Amino acid sequence: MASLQFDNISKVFPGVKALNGVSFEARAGQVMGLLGENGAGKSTLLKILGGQYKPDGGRLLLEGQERHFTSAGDAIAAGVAIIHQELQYVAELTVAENVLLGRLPTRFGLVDHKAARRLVAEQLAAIGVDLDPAARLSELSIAQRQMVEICKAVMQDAKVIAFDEPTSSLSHRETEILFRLVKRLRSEGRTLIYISHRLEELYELCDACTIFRDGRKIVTHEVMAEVPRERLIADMVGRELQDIYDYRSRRHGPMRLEARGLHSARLPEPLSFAMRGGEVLGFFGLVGAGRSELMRLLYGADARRGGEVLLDGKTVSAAGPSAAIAAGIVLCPEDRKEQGILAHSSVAENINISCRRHGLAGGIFLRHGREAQRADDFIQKLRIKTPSREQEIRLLSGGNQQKVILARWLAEPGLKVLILDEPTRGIDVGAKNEIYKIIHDVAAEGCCVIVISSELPEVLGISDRLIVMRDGRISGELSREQASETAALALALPDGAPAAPLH
Amino acid sequence: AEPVKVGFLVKQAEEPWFQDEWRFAEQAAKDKGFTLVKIGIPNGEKMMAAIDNLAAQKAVGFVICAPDVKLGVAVNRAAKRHNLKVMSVDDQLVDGAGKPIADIPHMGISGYEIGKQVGQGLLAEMKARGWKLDEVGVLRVAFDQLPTAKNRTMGAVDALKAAGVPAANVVDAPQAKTDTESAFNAANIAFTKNAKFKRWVAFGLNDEAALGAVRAAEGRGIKQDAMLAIGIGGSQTALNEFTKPTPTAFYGTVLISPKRHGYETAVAVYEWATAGKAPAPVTLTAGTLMTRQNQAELRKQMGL
Amino acid sequence: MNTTTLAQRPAMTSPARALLKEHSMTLGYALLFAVLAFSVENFFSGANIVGLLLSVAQIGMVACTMMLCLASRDFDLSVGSTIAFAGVLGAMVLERTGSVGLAIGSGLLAGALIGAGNGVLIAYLRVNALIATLATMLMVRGLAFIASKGQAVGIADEGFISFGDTTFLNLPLPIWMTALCFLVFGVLLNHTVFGRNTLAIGGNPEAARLAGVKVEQLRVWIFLLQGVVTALAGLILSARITSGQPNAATGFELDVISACVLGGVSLQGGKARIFGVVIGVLIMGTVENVMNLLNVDAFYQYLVRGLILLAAVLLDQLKTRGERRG
Amino acid sequence: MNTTTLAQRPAMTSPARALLKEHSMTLGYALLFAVLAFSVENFFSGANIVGLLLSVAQIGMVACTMMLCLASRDFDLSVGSTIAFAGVLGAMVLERTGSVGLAIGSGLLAGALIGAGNGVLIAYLRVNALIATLATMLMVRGLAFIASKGQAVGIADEGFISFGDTTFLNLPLPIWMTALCFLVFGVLLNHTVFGRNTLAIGGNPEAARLAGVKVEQLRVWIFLLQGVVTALAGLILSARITSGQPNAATGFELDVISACVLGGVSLQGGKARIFGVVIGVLIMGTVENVMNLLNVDAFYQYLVRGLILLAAVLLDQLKTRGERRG
Ligand SMILES: Nc1ncnc2c1ncn2[C@@H]1O[C@H](COP(=O)(O)OP(=O)(O)OP(=O)(O)O)[C@@H](O)[C@H]1O
Ligand SMILES: Nc1ncnc2c1ncn2[C@@H]1O[C@H](COP(=O)(O)OP(=O)(O)OP(=O)(O)O)[C@@H](O)[C@H]1O
Ligand SMILES: O[C@@H]1[C@@H](O)[C@@H](O)CO[C@H]1O
Ligand SMILES: [Mg+2]
Ligand SMILES: [Mg+2]
Repeated sequence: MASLQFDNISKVFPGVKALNGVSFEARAGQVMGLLGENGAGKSTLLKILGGQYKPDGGRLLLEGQERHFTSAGDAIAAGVAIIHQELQYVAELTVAENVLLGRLPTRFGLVDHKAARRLVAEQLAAIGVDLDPAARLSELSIAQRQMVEICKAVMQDAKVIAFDEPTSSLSHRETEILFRLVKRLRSEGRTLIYISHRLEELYELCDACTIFRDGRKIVTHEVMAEVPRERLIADMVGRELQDIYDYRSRRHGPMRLEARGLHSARLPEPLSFAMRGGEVLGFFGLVGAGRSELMRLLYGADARRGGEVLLDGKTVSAAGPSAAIAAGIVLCPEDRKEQGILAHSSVAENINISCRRHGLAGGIFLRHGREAQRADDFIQKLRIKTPSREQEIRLLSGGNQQKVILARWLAEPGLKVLILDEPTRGIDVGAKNEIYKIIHDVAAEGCCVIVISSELPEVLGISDRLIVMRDGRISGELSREQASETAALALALPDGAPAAPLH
Repeated sequence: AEPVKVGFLVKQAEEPWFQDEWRFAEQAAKDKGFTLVKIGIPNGEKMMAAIDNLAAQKAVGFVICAPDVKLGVAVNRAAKRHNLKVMSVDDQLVDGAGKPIADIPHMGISGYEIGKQVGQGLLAEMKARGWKLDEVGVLRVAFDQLPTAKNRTMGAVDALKAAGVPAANVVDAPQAKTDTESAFNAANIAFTKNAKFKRWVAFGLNDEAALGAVRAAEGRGIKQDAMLAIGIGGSQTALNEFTKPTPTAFYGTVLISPKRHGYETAVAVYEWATAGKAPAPVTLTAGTLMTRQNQAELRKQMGL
Repeated sequence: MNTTTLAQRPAMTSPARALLKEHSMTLGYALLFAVLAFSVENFFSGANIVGLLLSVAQIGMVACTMMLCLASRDFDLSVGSTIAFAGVLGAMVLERTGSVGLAIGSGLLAGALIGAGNGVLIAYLRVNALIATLATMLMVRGLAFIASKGQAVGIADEGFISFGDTTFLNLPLPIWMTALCFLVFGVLLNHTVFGRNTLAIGGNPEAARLAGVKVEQLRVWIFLLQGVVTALAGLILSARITSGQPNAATGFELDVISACVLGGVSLQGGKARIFGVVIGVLIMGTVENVMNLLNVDAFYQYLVRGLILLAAVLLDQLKTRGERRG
Repeated sequence: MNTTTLAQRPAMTSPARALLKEHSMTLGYALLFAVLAFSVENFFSGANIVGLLLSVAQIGMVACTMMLCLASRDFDLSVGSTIAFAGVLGAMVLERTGSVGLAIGSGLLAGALIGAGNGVLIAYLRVNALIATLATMLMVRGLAFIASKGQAVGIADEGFISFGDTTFLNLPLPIWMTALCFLVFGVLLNHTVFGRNTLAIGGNPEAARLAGVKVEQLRVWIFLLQGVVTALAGLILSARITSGQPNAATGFELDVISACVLGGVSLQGGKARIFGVVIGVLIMGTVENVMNLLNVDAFYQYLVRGLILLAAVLLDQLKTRGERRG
């Protein structure tokens, strides 16, 4: 019997039919993959499973029994654990407290901190993560926070565990840990749901998969391994996609951007690199390798200890992002929620926030018509799924939020350097393909494009040149010809670690 | 015909004194057959709004105790603009230079004079107890942010000094707010600083201030035989002290008559507006020292 | 792939409904006004409406900038003190020099300095806004007392006083000034980069910074503006009451903030509507006005004011019900 | 395979440094205290210290629950009114019935109701906390005036009065009560599920909800507790001043909130340390005490208080410098 069954589930938000009569089932001891483009309704389904939303129609059955959750607490009590796409942690509490939130052990009515730490330490060790249970979440990197979230779900000892894009902020090492964990949970006979936009992952982990498009279930493939990749993509995107990286070789212009000896408290040594106009430069490394740090220094987002940035031979002021933007350098940050979106502002506002300064009426007043037009253009061009340009951005699916941020920078008229920090995190294949096209288009206009990515095939696929970082240092540089997974990993992994491709 | 409306604006509607004034003004309205409009005006802005409001209600005039006496010019201008008769009560309005405004009739007290009465009351009782003036600490619970508070307490200080209390014996205890707890805390510190005095007299801008000093003294073992405090106002706070089974250091309070102030001013404005009978330019009422002994009788006399 | 036609819209988000929702507060106020006009004697008379508007002139002016301040996720408790100080200073300069221009200039300058001080403390030195402005509130009040020796400073200059009671088209100058403030700050909020960036830094300061907003600078400007407008309100008040009062406008900050919040400005930042603020300010003034017209007892006024505040936000709340999940 | 070491921590969070940083405020206060003890006459005397502690007894008690309230990202302006109302009610019940138990019981019950009312408005009806508690502040103050007809209600019962001035080991009862409150709420915050969940809902309400924390219920409890403790403070105050005064404790709310914020409680929720609050409360009391000991002019006291507030947070700020990016 199916341990988890969705029967004709529907969910409507103002202006959006997020789920439209979705039915499928998952068995115990099975990993069911969910795929679908951004905004297809995957997360919404999980939120219904987790008791966060009430469906507008349809039934949810656990082990054949119909369930009506009115709160997240109900779902937890029924043995359902969800790892949400947007991490849900309390920054000021410790790892142990976050993991056991809502279920802290007590002794004589008082919290037994020791027992809590012990329990969590055991679980972390069992998963294979080295983290101090007494550390506050605010002190951890995003990847570490993600691991805490995973640990939290696992510790609920649930029968059904659902992962919503858990690897989007993990790199190889944690991804490996996660995979081992998922496989172990499957062997323990739990029912697992796994959402990801990375097809390799789905092939490695999932037994079956269900594909969504526009809030409808398109198909369930009972045996994942038998489905060809092209078929998955076609089901998902609704069209054929050949080479998703869409690489086109270009003639590179003269030297354009030069970073000389950029230095900060968090970097062990000053860093330099240079690139030509029209070049796409990839940055690869493990989590914490210092790629984001370097780009933030270049952008003026963090205080520099030393060094300078030259663009077309002229020094760029280090006064802050506004100065960088004025010079034509823009950065798409890695942490969308904290650094990217203006959550309660509209899609249009999020797109226009920076570029609007160019087209002011009388140098003072906004041109609302023009701004609206620009927003609509980008919504169409990037296929941003939103009921209107006036929708609050926080109500968009994760991937669509990312596209809006991208639109913000593509709208910059004087764009010279485009820095993208994990630009395809959480983005569907179709949209990835579109973003790659944009990257190449931007480069073709003579701009410099820097792409930080922890997805090795991606950086390899789109870059003209690759810089690899390790522990805050530039450990090597590979031309497109030299660049291979093995070569890149050899430079990225600590000395002595096996440099074998992961998948 | 529409009933005649007379306004009665007071600076501190929550204060019992003004509640009493309003009560007696109501009485006058009933007796004479006009309508009384009562509005609290805690600051200059609200005062202007209230005068506008009275005009909108077609009142014929108003009695006012302004939040600051220097608001006189503003009151006068607003009244003239709206063609309203105005009379001040309690605190006399002055112009920018500090001169009383002649064309606003006034009935009330002088804060400074009331303060002097406090001082004289203290002197009399000290004499009766045979205290040596130069051995007694004088505690002035101060709230100098409020001009009338300063006038009152300085009146008391001046009376004491004139009778021979050394200026060095006067100890200021600035309170942060005008409630009892603030007075308590301020007095407490003053006692700490001046442990050399074994006997104390205390006063402040109102009964609450004096009470705070008394409670603080008790907390440090300075009891009724070594402490004398006189408040101002004759409020329930004072009466509560008088009805305690044993006398406390709260010796008395200078009572002023809310009855006369409330009743007579309301009638005066009414008659001025309806019969053209202008009130006397200035009527000053005196305060009376009320103590445990004479309180019942005095209150009866005043119709409280 | 094609752009998706998003499922037909449910009835409740039709444009008409949205408009209704957007302006429910305005409609609510209009209704209240109509009811009062019919039921409360003297309410709907020219003199009373002018009085009502005058009574909220100061709050209205300062609410304009407080709106920006709250929208940027800040907070300003020092406005009451600034009103007092600007009034006292203006009156003193006028007394010494006899020059209206100098008096106004020095008052505005003082306001600008106080505001900029707040801004620097909060934006650059990263002091908590509550504490920073509480500190300035105390210090500025202290300065007002010290400068005036605790006494009101009288104003005799007719030119200065006329500032407070000259009328134009039957409305006194302060009302025009307030209307002008609403207009200017409405345009500033909705039609300039300054306003949009203010909302942005309130919504997510880090994201705004990375999007090129000069967050620190902007915050200083917001406080500076607030200081200037507040000082202007203080000067107008001193003209109206023909004296600079060192203890004027105590508790004023709470009134202004309440008016803003009533008007839908979020204390969490990022949300503000000038129209809402106008309504918030009017509600505050109307309640007070009507209670005085109806001769409501002073003690019961507290009760009524509390109830009305609650009723207003509860009504406003009803319409957003269902949007969020419980 | 082996366990992975996820990014090493930067050096600046070594345990010793962390401890120092954690207690920098305490150390700062200890230093200040020592300096004052040597330099200010009468400061370091038993009588003065008792006086100082007494002067912050009420603030201290209420700061305990305000800490919880702020930690859960709420706000309570109604505490001052509740103090007054509980005192008035207690005194009135005592006057009518002569029963100390009934007086205290009714005061506490009233506090609980007011608190629960706030909680329900905020948690269930989703009224903005500022407006909701501002409304209760007004209404409760109104009730205090109405019940007492604006007059102080005398207390003659020696048993009740002794509540305020009995001493135990040379310290008056109110000080012991405050200490007890700090103890109880310290334990509550750090060592109970209630306390941890409070921080969680302040730090990230959504995360707390998803973890199964009953957010609404918890918020109501926090306000209810606040009401009860505040009422207790009001009853103690009325015993100390032997009367229930309807206009007691105006502006009290701001003092309490300031003490908490000084003590490092974040207005954005999620952060609270009981130790910090103790220090915050002591700083407030000490500054006032010393200024009066030094005979600082009333007008200059405003200035000094503002400066000290600023100095305290700026000092505290220095240590967190560099922790944040940018
Ligand atoms: N609370 C909400 N209010 C309004 N619309 C919403 C809300 N939550 C989701 N939506 C909309 O519902 C649709 C489905 O969103 P959902 O988050 O489930 O997509 P997804 O498949 O998880 O996409 P992604 O891969 O980008 O995470 C989207 O169009 C989204 O904008
Ligand atoms: N907020 C922070 N506080 C302290 N240390 C930090 C912080 N952010 C990053 N670091 C540290 O700085 C170093 C560089 O991190 P950075 O984010 O630049 O790495 P990255 O290569 O971009 O990896 P990621 O995939 O995590 O973004 C790491 O050691 C990291 O732990
Ligand atoms: O404010 C006082 C009031 O308390 C009463 O004493 C009469 O005079 C007023 O000035
Ligand atoms: Mg999703
Ligand atoms: Mg990074």
